Amino acid sequence: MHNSSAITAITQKNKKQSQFAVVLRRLSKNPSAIIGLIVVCLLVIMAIFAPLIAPYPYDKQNLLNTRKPPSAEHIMGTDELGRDIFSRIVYGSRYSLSIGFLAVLFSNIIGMTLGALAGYFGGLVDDIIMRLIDIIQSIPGILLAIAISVVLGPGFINTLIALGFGAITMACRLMRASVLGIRHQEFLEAAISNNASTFRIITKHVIPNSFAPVLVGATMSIGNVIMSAAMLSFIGLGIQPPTPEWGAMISGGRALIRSCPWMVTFPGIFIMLTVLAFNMLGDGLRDALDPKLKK
Amino acid sequence: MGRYILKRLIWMIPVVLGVTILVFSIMYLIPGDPAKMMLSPEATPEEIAAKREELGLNEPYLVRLGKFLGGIVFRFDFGDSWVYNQPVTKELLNRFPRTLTIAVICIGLQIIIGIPLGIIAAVNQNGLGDRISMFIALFGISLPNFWIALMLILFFSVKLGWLPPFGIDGFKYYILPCIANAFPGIATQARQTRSSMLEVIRSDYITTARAKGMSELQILLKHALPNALLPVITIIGNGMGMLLAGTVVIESIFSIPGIGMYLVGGINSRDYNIVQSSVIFLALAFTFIMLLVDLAYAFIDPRIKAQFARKHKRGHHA
Amino acid sequence: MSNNATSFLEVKDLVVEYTSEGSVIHAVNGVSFALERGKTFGLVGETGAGKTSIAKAILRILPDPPAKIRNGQILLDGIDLLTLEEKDMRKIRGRRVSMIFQDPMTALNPIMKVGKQIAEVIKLHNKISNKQAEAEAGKMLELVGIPAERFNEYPHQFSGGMKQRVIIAMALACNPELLLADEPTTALDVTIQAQVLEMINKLKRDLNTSMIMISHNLGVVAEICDDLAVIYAGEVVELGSKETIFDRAAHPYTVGLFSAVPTLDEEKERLVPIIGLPPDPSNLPAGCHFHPRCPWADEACERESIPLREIAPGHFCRCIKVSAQEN
Amino acid sequence: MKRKFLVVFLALSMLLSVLSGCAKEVEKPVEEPAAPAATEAPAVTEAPAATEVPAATEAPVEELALPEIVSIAIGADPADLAPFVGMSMGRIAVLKTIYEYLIETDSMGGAAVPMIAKSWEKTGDKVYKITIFDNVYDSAGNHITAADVAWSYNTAKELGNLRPLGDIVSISAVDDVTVNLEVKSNFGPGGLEKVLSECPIVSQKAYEASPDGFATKPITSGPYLLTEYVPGSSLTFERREDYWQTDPQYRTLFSQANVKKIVFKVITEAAQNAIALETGNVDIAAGVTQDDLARFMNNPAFTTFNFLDNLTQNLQFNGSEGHPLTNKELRQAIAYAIDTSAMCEAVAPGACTPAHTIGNPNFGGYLKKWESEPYYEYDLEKAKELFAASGHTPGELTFKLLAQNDARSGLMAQIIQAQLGELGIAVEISQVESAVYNQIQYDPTAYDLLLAMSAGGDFIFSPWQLVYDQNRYNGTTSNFFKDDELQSLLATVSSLEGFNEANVDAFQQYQKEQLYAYGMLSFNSIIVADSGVLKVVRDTRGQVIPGACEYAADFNK
Repeated sequence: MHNSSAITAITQKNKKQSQFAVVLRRLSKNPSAIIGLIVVCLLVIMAIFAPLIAPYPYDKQNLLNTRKPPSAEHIMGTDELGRDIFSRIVYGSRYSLSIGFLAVLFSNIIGMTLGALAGYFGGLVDDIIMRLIDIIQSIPGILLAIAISVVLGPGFINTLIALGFGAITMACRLMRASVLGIRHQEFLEAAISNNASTFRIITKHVIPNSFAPVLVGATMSIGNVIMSAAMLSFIGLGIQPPTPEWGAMISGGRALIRSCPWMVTFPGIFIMLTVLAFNMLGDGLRDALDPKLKK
Repeated sequence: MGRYILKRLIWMIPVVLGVTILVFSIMYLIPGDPAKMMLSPEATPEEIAAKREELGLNEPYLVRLGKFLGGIVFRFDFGDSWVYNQPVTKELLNRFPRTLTIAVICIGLQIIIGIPLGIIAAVNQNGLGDRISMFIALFGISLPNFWIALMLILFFSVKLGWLPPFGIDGFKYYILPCIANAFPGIATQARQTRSSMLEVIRSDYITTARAKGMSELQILLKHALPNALLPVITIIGNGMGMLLAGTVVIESIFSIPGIGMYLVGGINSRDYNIVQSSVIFLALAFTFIMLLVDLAYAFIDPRIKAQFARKHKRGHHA
Repeated sequence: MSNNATSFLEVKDLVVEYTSEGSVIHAVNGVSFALERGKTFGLVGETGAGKTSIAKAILRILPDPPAKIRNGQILLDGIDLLTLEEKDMRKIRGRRVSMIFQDPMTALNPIMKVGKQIAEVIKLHNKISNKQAEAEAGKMLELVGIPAERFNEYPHQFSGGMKQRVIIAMALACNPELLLADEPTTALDVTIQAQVLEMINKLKRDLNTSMIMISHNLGVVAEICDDLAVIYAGEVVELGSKETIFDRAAHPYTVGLFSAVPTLDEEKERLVPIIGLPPDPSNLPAGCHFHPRCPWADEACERESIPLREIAPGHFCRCIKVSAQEN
Repeated sequence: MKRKFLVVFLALSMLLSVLSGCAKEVEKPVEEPAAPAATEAPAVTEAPAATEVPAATEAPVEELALPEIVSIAIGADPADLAPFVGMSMGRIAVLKTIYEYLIETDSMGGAAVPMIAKSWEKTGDKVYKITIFDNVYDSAGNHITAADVAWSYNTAKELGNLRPLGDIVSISAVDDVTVNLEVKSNFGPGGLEKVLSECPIVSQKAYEASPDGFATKPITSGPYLLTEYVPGSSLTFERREDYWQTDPQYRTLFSQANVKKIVFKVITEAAQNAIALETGNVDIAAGVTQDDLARFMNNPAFTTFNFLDNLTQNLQFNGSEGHPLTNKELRQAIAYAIDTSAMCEAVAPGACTPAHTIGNPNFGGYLKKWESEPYYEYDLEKAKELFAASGHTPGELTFKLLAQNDARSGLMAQIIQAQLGELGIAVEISQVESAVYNQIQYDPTAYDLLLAMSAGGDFIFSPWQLVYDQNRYNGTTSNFFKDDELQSLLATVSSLEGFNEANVDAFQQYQKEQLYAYGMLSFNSIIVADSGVLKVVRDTRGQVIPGACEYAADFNK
């Protein structure tokens, strides 16, 4: 009895092409995701147009005007070297955001590749890759970051690698799981039977189809990376001065938390805002991309 | 089941071995000479060379690695700390309980605060309770823990004088560090519980239970929660691993001599044995906890148990 | 039919709406029907027509939010279920009215022993000990053809058909007066479908249970039901006894459904599918909701909503074209 | 009242012994070090009076007045308490409370007083004779004899962790109380004292019986007994009632034992020091951050004690061959461009003093007059002139500035960066961990400018030696300059005969002109204590000796 399969066959047609639109529509209906997105956009704009927004150069010192509380001239006050904290925060968004984005990009490219290989080939390849991932994962992330950044020395790229390294495991696991999920689906088998090369199959079919969970994971981990960068700065590793990285600003001012709270509070607020925004956006994306969570 | 545990325990060997080699290599590559760190700044090159010889730093990579591994495998000896002049194992065992105490209390807080928060949020999905608890949770994740720690100290120790600001002289001393450290964990736990709970609440078997005439509370406790807890257990396991190490910052602020401080001190003074051993110790603890988590999983979820049984059978054929 | 005072169950003007992402989905739009004790009533229609919502509305287990019962009455022995206290409603669920769900794979709690799941409902509605409840549950398992020894097994150890038997056992455990069977065989293998159906039928007869059978499968309906309603876009478009509908299908949609079904006894040239898609329930077409797909439709059909009219005694149809043809 | 008197008495009696014991060996520099001079001057005349005070009547009064307990914050875990291992931040804070030495030096450039050694004298060329007390017992009751002294020195020398011991050729016991010491060369000013005050003396028997070589439970002859050590957290000491030195005349400043119980608490987060004081968790803390200090200064419940640090923060130029910084005008231009007083105010307001050499008044031989002489005070115009004279044009030079990764170094580096920017010199900051810093600071390719901290021993030539002594660093200064005249001036000033005002000044003028390294500033170390702490006593490394501090009668009651 084939009942109404003829009807349902027709209904499935439009499903695929409108998926992106559906995701966007669902996202737009989620107020907290929209707030997150707006904040992220504002931060990105702030980073791009930093020279136009910041009233002073970020490294402009005034040793006669140090540790001043917020005033009309310096709306967030000045630091130990008399630099304008607001300007430093504005410029700092460049470093904090790019560290976040790039470290996550770095870890996701490596993690996704490894995950795709592991999930696609299975067997020995899977075993080897996953054992490697197990090894990395069993060393707590922040310790790994500390050790690597000590080995590589300070600097932007090195900090980025140190922070990204630990995040590889999550991207790899997510990717592998979703590849395993779609591995036996028809379109893949069709591609395989069409004699497409393995590389082509992985890049054209496997990766795009497993992108959703990885994207969600990546959005969430940007916040974590920014936080870890602050933690590294806390220990005295990370980016070199006078780069106004937010974490470094906080940890530099933490001894002054009682006498000059503005030096810690404002960068703290911005870190919090950024992490919060990425988390809200990530939550929204997850809900929008997850067909199971359809209301 | 016993076979599975055994197999998992055996699997731990290559992982821990890998961790050992990885951390050993990192320490091998790390710049900074331990001999120089140990001697006074005025030490002559000859004195430094002699110290290096004494510490065995002049031997090639493989020889040093071999000796280190040999010590662990054959004598369960992680070597001596150069800075402390003490067997590392002894100091680790001294310090581990403190780090573990913090981690366990944090896990406890995560469970007793995070899970109910997540349940409240899920049950009132999109309601006021949901929004408030999730906002708290997001804040918990977004605040740097050292900032929380300093604020807690200022409020509870300086202003109110209720709790000691640092030290390890009793239970009271662990309250602030644990709260500061548990914040992100509570938040993660609440969010995970919520989403896992939401998924479960939408399941057909919850509707089935409802159709049976059960009250919402009965459904929540008997059907929803046990199912929702499965992914939550994983988070607890992962969180435990994170907490064990994440106490680095907290230990430093509260002057708690735990493994985290030991490790960071080891990195700073280039005391290789401390770093290597602490990381291996933490990795062992972490893999062991993950094993416990998997077993707990199997205990709760008969499907996983069945999988173990199947794997085991398949292992026989192979 | 609706004014039959002796009806065991009477659904009057039921309206169910879902709110999703800001838009309102009209799942059930003023459905009315009645069912006599011991009889089986069929609800037929495409997926998404609102059949399951009707059943869940009777048990009041629609997920709220997003679903809301906007209007209507559901009278069980003259008591309106929709106005009952939740506490009293719980006494009806599983005891007087129970339900068999569509997908046996997901309808059982995966981490609870099947026997326990059956015993749970027995314990809930009877003042007996756990032990007695478990013994009862074992009996129920036997009743649906599962050895009582499997009491302690978990759902994943059962096949689909067996799981559905467990669910049936659960539904019948308290000897309900009304059984709501929501596509009980859809998820099953064709070979199992007949067995399960037969079993439901037999148990229902033995226990003298009334039943609402929901299906998109006309074959199933034909086998079991006494009366049936054809549901389209949340509305009853045709209602009558099984014979009436099967022999004298009046509504163009019903006609379309029949011609989309291959039958063994009739040689048809080819199957004629109903053209087009079911309407978007959040944006139903004006007038007759079926008109965009209807071969008979003209302007009049778009103008205003069409009432359900009795075109023959006990045979109701929601079509302006039909009322002219018949009688 | 009586306590105060006792202190004066003790100070005087110590001085007396100094004069009798060793003054004859060390020819005092012409210029007395500033701090000790003040206390020493009147002492000479009053000394005889002081010795008349009968010690026996003092003792019981002292017992009654002793405060019960004092807690003091230390910034790092001492880790290993063993006597002969290397120095670390945590160790130097507690060693002087744990161990006793042959002699004690109470202040920099000041003379030594007997501790375990009763007297010492030069008996021949490069040969010294040390006589120890015959009643030295450790807390386990072991008699410490000359053999233990020789054994302690030999063991420490073999381990090679205590640098001054490298000068020893041999040390051996002659009898129970006499030790013979032979050294490589005759000592300069302070040389012998350094050797005698550096090695803890312990009983060989007790040490060898200890399972971990005193790493966690040292047994010593000191006035305090370590009763509990929680690594990384705290050390608790209790006053010994059976302390061997019963003759108050010989009881040194550090062995006063003015409190019954001492607890050192490890505080690793700087901001916690202030909190610990405010919450009463500690009574004395040295590491209070700059920004917390203001509150304590205005708070009558606390007393702040201001001391000048031994470290001079200085900027060293890379003088390897062919390096642009071998150009003197360029170095001087850089020095003129850096505003050290502004730097002081920014980095540590109120707790910082601009330097006039590498070294400061703490060191014996420092000349007050340098402070009124010009020392590259900030003058951008002059800097620009000199910069032009050096043959460079703005924008042409980029220098790498190597610094350690502590907060203050970071701030100083950034100020230097900004100020050299005014001159047209670009500066790249490279802040590294101390382990890496120690490794690469002697690598000529690692930096152009080095932000260094130099301390050294008791006398002013000591920090100079640390930077300029070309015998130490393969024939160049530590920053790769080669200068024979500098070396010969340094050799003169650091010799026993040559250490006088004229030579000290000659060296200062030469180094100031050449400016291989530019002394920028010294920080003050400010110790905050409960107002019941009347006087804070520190050792030559700047560490508080809690047992030697003076406490009010109602302290901690």
